Amino acid sequence: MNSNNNNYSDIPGTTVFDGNMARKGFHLNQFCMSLMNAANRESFKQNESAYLDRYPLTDAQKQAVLARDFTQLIALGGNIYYLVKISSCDGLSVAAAVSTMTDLSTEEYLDMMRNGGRSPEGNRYLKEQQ
Amino acid sequence: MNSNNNNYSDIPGTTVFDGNMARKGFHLNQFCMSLMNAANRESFKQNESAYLDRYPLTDAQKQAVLARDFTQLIALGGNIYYLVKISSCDGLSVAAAVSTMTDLSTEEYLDMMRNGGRSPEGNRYLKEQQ
Amino acid sequence: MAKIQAGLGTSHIPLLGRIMDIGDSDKAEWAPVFSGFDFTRQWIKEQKPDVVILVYNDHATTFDMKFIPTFAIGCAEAFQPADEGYGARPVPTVKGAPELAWHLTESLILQGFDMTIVNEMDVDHGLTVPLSMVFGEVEEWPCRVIPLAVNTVVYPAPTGERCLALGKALREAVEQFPEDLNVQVWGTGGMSHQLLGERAGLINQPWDTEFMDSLADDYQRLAGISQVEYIRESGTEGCEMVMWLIMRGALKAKVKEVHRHYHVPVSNTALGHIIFEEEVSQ
Amino acid sequence: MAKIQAGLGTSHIPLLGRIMDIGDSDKAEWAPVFSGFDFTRQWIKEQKPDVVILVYNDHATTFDMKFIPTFAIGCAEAFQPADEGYGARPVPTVKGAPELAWHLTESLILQGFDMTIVNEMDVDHGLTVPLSMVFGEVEEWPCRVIPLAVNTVVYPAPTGERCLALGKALREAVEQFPEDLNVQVWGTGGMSHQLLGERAGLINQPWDTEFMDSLADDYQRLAGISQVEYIRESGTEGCEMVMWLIMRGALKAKVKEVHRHYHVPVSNTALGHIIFEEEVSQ
Ligand SMILES: [Fe+3]
Ligand SMILES: [Fe+3]
Repeated sequence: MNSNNNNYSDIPGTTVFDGNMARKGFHLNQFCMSLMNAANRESFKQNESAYLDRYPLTDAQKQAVLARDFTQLIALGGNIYYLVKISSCDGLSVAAAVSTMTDLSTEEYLDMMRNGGRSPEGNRYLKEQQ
Repeated sequence: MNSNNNNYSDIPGTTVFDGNMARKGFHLNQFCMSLMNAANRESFKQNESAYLDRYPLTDAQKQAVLARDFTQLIALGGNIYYLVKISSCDGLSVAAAVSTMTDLSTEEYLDMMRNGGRSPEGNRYLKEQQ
Repeated sequence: MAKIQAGLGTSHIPLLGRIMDIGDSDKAEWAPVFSGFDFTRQWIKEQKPDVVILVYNDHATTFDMKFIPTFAIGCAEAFQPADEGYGARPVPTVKGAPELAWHLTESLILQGFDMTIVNEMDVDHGLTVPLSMVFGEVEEWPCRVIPLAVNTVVYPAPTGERCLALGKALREAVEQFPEDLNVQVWGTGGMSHQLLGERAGLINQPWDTEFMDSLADDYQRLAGISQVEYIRESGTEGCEMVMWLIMRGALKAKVKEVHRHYHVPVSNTALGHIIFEEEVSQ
Repeated sequence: MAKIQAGLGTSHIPLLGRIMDIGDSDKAEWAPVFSGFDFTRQWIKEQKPDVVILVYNDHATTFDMKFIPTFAIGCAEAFQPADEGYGARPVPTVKGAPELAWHLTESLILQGFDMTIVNEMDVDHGLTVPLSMVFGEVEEWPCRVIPLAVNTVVYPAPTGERCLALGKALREAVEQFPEDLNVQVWGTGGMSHQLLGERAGLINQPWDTEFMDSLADDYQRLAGISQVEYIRESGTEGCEMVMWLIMRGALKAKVKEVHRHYHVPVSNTALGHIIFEEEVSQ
């Protein structure tokens, strides 16, 4: 899966944060940025929906934040460095947040990493996966 | 007069806003920038000294702001695009503020401008003025 | 494909925006200034640009002393006229051209220009006054605008050579954009002026005239003028002229000057305005 | 005169800062990671750099989506470690070198690099983790630091060629600074990692090894690697390696590799570290 339409759109399981994604995700990412502030994190935790309404997000973006659906958030223009501000707020490690986008559980993901990570073999081109 | 120490320091009556000036004037210019906000302008007008104390300015910078001494403000690191935010706050035109740095009155300055401005002749090099 | 066939240079003097905004631009005393744009307002109706890449400098409005980008390109959907201290100018919202702007950004960075990408900003008189001078009083700006902000406030500004090269790279990038768009590049700022010090009020008419005379054909020489020479000859703010070189760089080697206007003074500044057209190959 | 005689590349993995900050870096499980910096901590005591030009990328900390500079240079007197969401790292304030930084800025802009000048910013793990890895736990950082932030978050990052050229221009500029200063350039970031998508966790050890093998002598080839190739081969975040090329560009053509360290994984990332020295002509 990826959300790009460019000369990098043939890379499997990868969305490049380019201008198209940046346009889609501008407000989503600025919302994430606001979580760098402790008082904002508090307000967000107290009432997530109300807090999200402060930002002109699409409904799909709001739902994806509430559901912590990182795959969807990436597709809707979120950038991972911004999105981890949500998972940090939840007390999750980056690895835990990242693993949810794969087809592995967090434990399986961490195991894969300990064993040298995901191999690039077969993972460079979409056509390799067909 | 100028406050620079570089290959443009031989230009009479001219201070180039370079790194040295920018370092000197950082807080002074950020104070000026704050006057872009109407509420801040109100606070400043109500008690100029108290407002200035919010910024880590030198005493000389504070005095020069209170005195609207633009020549001194330039020497202390002020940049003219920032400084005019003080004179706008006072309801002065840019030309009126600018004229105070010359040896002309505002009327004389405006007259000079109507007559084609200040000639560069004799105004290119300090040595021409000795 | 998108194309560039004309460019325009003009001062962006705040007082002129003010005069238009208070409804004084028809007054006889301002005729010598505004009449020089009569040709332009007719010309732009025939040209009908879809997008203007508007090169200007921010005057301590959006950028303060924290971050000072040398070249910043506006990729937002829209840009609001800035409140520069007495309320925002009562002019229309500036609509951006984000698809083209992002295309240009990508191309420029890959061509080796170190752009600052801007996704949200207000635009000051440097951008809105040229729009007013060229389009007059309108309900909507009749084209989309890509703001290209150049640092000329903090020394050093980018060199003339660099600005000329940026113009060339912009043309390359525009010509690779697949949509049929009529794009213009406007260089704004200048001409001679100095807003500070005992030397304030400096105006160098021969210098300004020589600059406009040389811009069509002898622009390589102009690109070699250092900022120190600009300051010495045409005042501390005279170096805004490098922004006209971005416009010139975006045009073909051969251009035709179809209009020129020069007036001294407008408040502290010499007003200059020029229009170039390329010959259109059929 | 100021001089550059050594450079260093290292990953800037946030977890390693965290481990040091909670006092766990001596634990046996982390020995394979930290032991690779034993040499470095001795070496840096002998080198005693006065100033480090620390090339890193900001990770949505100081720069948000509003302004995204391609190259930003920190000219402030000091930089505070940033609060990245769980309080600032308990490490010393980073002291700047504003005179040298402004000198570099002026020189780089005149050499045609379109720097964004930064007079105030907080610095994130990209900058403070390399300081911790190299200097260990200290009361004060033993040198001054000029942050040089490179955009690698939004596509496109500057090209490898551009980064190499920036390194060369930095050297030129440093060598023109009149004060006797021992300056180092550190390139940080990388190595292979991908933090998003189904392909998250990608690590390409042969690619990383090949990169480190080539950096001393075959760096021109490395400079030709496109961002798309970095992404394909070493993950979306793998393109941070262009920052090592700035370091390499700042060194002479002939360098000696005096140390290398590679470990997989640290959390999601391959850790790489290298040290180059120039031969000092007496
Ligand atoms: Fe201007
Ligand atoms: Fe990083």
